[in-house]
Amino acid sequence: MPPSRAVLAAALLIALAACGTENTPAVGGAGEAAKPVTSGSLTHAVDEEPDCWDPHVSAQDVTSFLQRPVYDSLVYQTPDGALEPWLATKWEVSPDSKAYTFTLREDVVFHDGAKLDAEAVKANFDHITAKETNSQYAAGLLGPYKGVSVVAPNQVKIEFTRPYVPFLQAASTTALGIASPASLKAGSDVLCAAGAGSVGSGPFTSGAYVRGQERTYAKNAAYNWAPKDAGHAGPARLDSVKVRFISEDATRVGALSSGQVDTASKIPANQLGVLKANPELQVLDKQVPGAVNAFYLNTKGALFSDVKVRQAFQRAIDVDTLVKSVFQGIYPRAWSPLSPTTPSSYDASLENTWPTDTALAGKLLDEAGWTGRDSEGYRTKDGKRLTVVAPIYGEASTFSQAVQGDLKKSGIYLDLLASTDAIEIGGRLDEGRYDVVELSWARGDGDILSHFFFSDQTSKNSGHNFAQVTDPGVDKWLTAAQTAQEPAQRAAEYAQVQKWAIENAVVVPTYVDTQNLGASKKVHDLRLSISAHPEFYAAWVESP
Amino acid sequence: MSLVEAVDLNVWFAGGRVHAVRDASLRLEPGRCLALVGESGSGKSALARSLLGLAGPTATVTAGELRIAGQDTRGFGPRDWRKVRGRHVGLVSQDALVALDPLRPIGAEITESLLAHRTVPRNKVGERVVDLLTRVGVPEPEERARQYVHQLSGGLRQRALIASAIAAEPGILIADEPTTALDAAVQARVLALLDELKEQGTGLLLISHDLAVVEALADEVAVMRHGVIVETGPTDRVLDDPRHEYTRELLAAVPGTRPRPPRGPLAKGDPLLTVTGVVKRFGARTAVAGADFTLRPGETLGLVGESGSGKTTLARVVLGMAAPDEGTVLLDGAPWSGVPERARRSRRRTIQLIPQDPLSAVDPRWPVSRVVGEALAATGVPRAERTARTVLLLERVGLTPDLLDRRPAALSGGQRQRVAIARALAPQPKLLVCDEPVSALDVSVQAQVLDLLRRLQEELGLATLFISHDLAVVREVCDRVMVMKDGVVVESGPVEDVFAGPAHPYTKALLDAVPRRARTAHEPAQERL
Amino acid sequence: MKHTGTVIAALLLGLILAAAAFPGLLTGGDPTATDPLATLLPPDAAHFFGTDQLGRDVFTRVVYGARHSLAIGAAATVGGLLIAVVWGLLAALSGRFGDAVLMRVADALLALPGLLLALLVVLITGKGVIGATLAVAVGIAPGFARVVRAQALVVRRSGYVEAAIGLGVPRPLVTLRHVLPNTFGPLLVLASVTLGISISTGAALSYLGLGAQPPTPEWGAMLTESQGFLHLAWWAALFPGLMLVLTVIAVTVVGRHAQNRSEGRYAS
Amino acid sequence: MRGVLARLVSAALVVWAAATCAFLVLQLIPGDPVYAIVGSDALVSEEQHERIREEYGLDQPLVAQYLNYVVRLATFRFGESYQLQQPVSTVLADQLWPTVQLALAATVLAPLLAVLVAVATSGRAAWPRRVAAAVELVVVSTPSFWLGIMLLTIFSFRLGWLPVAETGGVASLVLPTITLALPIAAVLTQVMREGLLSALDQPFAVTARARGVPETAVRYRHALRHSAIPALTMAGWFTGTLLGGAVIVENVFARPGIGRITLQAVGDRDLPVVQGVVALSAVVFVAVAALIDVLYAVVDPRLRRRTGVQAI
Repeated sequence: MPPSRAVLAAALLIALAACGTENTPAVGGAGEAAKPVTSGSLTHAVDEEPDCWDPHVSAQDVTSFLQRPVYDSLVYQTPDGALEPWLATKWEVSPDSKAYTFTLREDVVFHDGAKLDAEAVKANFDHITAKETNSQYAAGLLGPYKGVSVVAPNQVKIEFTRPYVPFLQAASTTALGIASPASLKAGSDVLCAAGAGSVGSGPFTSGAYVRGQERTYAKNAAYNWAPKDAGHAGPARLDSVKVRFISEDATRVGALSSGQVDTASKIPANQLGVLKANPELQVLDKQVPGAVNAFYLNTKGALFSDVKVRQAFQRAIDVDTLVKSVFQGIYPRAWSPLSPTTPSSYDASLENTWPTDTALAGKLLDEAGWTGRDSEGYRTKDGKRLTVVAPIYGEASTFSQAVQGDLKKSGIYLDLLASTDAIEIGGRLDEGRYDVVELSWARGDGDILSHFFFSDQTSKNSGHNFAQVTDPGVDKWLTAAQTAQEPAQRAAEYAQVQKWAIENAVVVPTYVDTQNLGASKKVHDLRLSISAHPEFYAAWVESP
Repeated sequence: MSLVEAVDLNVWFAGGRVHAVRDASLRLEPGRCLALVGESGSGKSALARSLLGLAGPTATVTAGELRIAGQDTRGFGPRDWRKVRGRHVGLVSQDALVALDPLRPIGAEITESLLAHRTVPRNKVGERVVDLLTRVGVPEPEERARQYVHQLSGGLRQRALIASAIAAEPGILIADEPTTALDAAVQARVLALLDELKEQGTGLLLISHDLAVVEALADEVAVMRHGVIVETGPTDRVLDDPRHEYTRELLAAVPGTRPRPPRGPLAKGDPLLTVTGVVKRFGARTAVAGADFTLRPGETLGLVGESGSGKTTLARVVLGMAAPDEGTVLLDGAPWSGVPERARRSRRRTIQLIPQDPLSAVDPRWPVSRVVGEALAATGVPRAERTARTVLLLERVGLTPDLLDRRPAALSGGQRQRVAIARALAPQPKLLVCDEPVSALDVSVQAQVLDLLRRLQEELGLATLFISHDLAVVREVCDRVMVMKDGVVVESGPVEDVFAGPAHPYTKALLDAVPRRARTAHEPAQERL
Repeated sequence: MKHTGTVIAALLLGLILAAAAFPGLLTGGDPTATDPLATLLPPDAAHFFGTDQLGRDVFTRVVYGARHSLAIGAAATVGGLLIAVVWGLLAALSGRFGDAVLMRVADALLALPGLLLALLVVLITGKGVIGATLAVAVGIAPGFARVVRAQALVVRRSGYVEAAIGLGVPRPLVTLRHVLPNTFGPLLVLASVTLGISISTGAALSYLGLGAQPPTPEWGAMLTESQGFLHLAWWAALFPGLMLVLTVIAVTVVGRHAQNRSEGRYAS
Repeated sequence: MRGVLARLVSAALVVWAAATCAFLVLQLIPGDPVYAIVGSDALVSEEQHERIREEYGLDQPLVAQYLNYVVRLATFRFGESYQLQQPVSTVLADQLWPTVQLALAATVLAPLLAVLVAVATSGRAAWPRRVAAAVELVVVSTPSFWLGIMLLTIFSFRLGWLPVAETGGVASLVLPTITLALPIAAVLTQVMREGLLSALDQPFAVTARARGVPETAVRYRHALRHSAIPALTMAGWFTGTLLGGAVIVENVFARPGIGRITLQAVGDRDLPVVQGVVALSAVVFVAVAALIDVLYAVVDPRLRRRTGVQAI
């Protein structure tokens, strides 16, 4: 599975900022009578497996999640989204938002015995930005990166060429996690291979790894630098963690039901009922902040350059019914390209402003000249079928197929070109040979909007502007939001962008991605991080 | 006491739909040999197998009386029969190469016989195997016992098979075509061994289609046809004075037993075919090592030798199907070898082949009319005339026009061979090459086809190269004969001279191996000539 | 009756062929029509085989699936056969060198598992029905090519070909008249037996996501989709697979019958 | 000695030819392989594309790439996986064991089943044969992916007897092994039974019966060994089915292994891995062919070179 899955599959990135009013889901919270056990092991099942395990290289969400126990970051972000010190005890932001100076803890020891200092942090940033690293994501997170310098043995400064407010959140991600400087010299083979090659300062050390099967972690007994709100202090409670790779949904759920694993992520919505009915299991869910699952319409393509056709597509889909059916009423329907849980940026005024209206859609299509019908009932114009080409990396999801079925009723053929072949999909996206792209992208900051709508963020140019928006107004709003440090001001700018995107029908938001975690009731104090992945640090398992 | 006493024995197959043996009665005494004679399908093997309880899983056997070694076997179960087999009745079948398990050393096969009835204590088995092999005349028995069937020569194999059959000292030995697969010379020695066993008191039930073998071994003969024993009696009486019509037919059909027809003076004139110093090699092996001969119009040349002697290779060179490595072939005075196929094509009609196996010689998808039609077309007969010409050709080879639309699979072996002959005649050749033309056919059919060939030869004045391993047949149809051994022509000359006074030891050995009756039968014919 | 099994198989095959040719006769539904309100319903009177995760009628999809699954198998068999005939005849009729080269290539390809070979082809063609069909065709071609060559050599050395040459019939004519038809006949029989395997392999490629793509109602692809909710809706996995098995059985039984007939086992 | 050498040379030729085919096939793939390396993720610049092209030698002329490939092949290096950024040999070595486990288990199970069923149904009575033949037909006609899915549904999801996913234990090997072995066993049974029945019809079986040897002994002592010969002929097919079957079975049961990595590599166009798998399976095929030749000689003395001398 190439890293690009992260782009087109519903990819989740560690997000910055708070999740608003959402409660932090956790299994067996403090109210329980059971007393934590400081031993034992936990087995977790995930649906995918990193291709390369170096978080500095990989763009896969799963890499970030599975390397989190091994690598600590400078900044910690609580499940509620607040930022707090971790490897850095404090930081200073220059008034122009162009320079960040971190002061480091002095008691941190990497798994290989090396001590954390400013040189070590510099080595990490140098590694991320080195050309040989071929970083597919971490370097991109650094945005307008200028350089890193050691200010003092325990102080390090990172500078940018222009104001870059989103950096602090980026610094909390595993992608910018701090590895032992010695381990970085081992070369990409070793770093990508996990196992002994992954050396960080986290609460767990990297254990054995069998590709396609499982990876293990062992407790780091020396760990004593957990962030304040980690829910626990000192060494991790679990002696070991084992992660198993089970890509088949049914099998993963089966493994959980039969007790082969203690916890499992990515529980498909249609299986939640089964799990909830099981008295030995519990389910946690959490709405993911950032860009919701949405169709981005290629405004430079032959079909969707016509705003009427875009609006027809936007109104033809019965989003409410489909989301309710496919996700069993668990995922909320989306009205804006941003998730409601994205802090200080969601524009709630968009809700219910563009309800499904197939009659209107039909009228718009008629006006655009799509008046004919072919033998299968699809609309045609000049004998050509109304085909909407949708490249999909990986497999077409049930939801995509449901949309496909729904659009057929309006005479629109949604051609789902599903492939794991990056050559084909990558080429298509770069060359603009598509009509829509469906994806979600989690980030706890409204800045995610610039990835999708800023004019220079084209696919060919490292961005995700699949709608190919080139609007000076949008660019202006987004730049203003990146520079402003005042949340309310940023929110106002982002609201403009959201409104513009919906009104011009460059995007059709569908549902708010929701992470579902199934767990045995024997598992306690396992909580979902800001990015909705389980944090193993504080968790413990009742001994049988 | 008789070893076998069967009265009104019946064998049915396929749930009673096929009545293979009807009311057969026979008796076998110790030290005597009873021969069952008949063509394939006459029921002789079914009858013999039923004496072992091995008529087959679909067979039903009933008998008024069936006593073997004194035991009434009616109502025997598998376990009872097992005690009879090997211990009281031994079986020697046709080809030891397949009748002995090819994956086991012959010693193991003989041991199996010994252990099946525990006639010998286990620790003496090895010794006994060597004894048995010695007794049947296998040299170096200890070493042979460790060898596999494929490592033994045909004669030794058959001896080993006999050794395994007599290992548990059965009083009765059923020999089912015991020498058919063997070359003539080896055949005689195996017959001698069987004769010796008979002398020692074994009762021998011989099954054979070869009357010469029967005469050499049997004391009594039973002739079978369609499951019925039509005639029984002492061997000499039955063979010399057959009483049943069918017996007479059978005897008349045996090649070589018939009078040699009068032949004209040896042909004169320019040679049709001249073969000079022909050598043909396949890799390191030399198949033909220098053959020289000529063939004149109307002349029949016999080419004799055992399999692998190079006969067929020489025939292919003559036919222009294989190029000689050395030497030349002239056809009608013009070079036939060493010229491009294009130059040969128009002349090919001059020389035609009559193959051994007529089934593979005709396209299985084509009806007779097309098979012959292709030959006519190839020699330029206009389409309109082809059907009429085909009918004429079929009549000439003794076939009726109603066969025109039949495909090869729907013809009998004899009919197929006649079609092949008709095809060969279609281009009006001057020379026929007959490669074992009758050896794939039943005895009675053999005679008819040979008659046909001889008649055609006379009517059309064809020159013939006649290849055969059967001396009797050669003697019957040829003017001159060439004997080949290991690719070398060891002797050649007029048939009478060669047969009367063979010069080469190999020719002598070949002639000696021909059973007595076949030889003696010719005496009167010679006189009549 | 002697061939009861064959008769049943032939009837079944007829029914499947009818479904492939005129699916509308057996079902009035649309195989790709979704119904968000009727997902994963168990079999009942309205939906004989239940519905899938998108509320599509499994029975309708199974009926329409016959067309796609049979088409891939049949087209692949014919394609493989054509490749093999050209390949095998070229080898048998070209000289020693050409024969050696062509057969070594076949050997090399035979050294790879058929499925791997098919995967390689899909790499080039890209996934989809056409890619999968070609892949299956190429997968069976080397084996067939060997059979064609062997058969052609047997025919070429047979008595009737020699007889034709002995009559002075030009070689190209002999090839056309005798070698080609007598090589092709047994191959057709082999093909009828291989058809079942081709259908099965085509479905396997679709199952692996390389053949027919959703929402195409192809049996293998339907199985892939159904695997995500196996324990919720057994019917979505059972019926497409069952039809696939029945089809392969029917094709195999009828094919074997043809083979036996052509080998004359029923002659007497 | 010369025989061994010739064998090695021809084996190397087959591997080389297969690898060359794979190389040529992969050249025919349309599109820029750099995308396969970096993925379609756009966080990689044009300039980086060029550097990657250089790094993987994709900027060199085709002939140079091919020679490079052959040299690497000869030294058992297959280059670096585009996706996993690890040497292909390491990737394959890591994945080999689970597949070998599965293949070995199936290799033991299939012939065992085949022998048992074939012997049990080659008796006089026709009905066990009919029943077995019908079962075999059904099994052979059942695609292994569906067989696997059904076994999984019944034994893991419904009955809960066996684990639904790979656990590393023996229990998780049961269903995959059955899925892989059953179709092979069915075909082998057919072949062996046919072999047995034809061997039992051979004259040597009649001879053995005529010695008074019991029917079962005829079957075990004589016929079984003969039926092994046609079964051995199936070995090439057998190997191919094992490897091809591994692709399917590993995917159905979510097991790690060569089959899984192969499908993934094909889907991702991870060409070095595909080439590695092709070379690996060619080597396996050649090795199996050599092993089978040895087995032939063990079973059938007629095929033993040294003993082929005629002794008169």
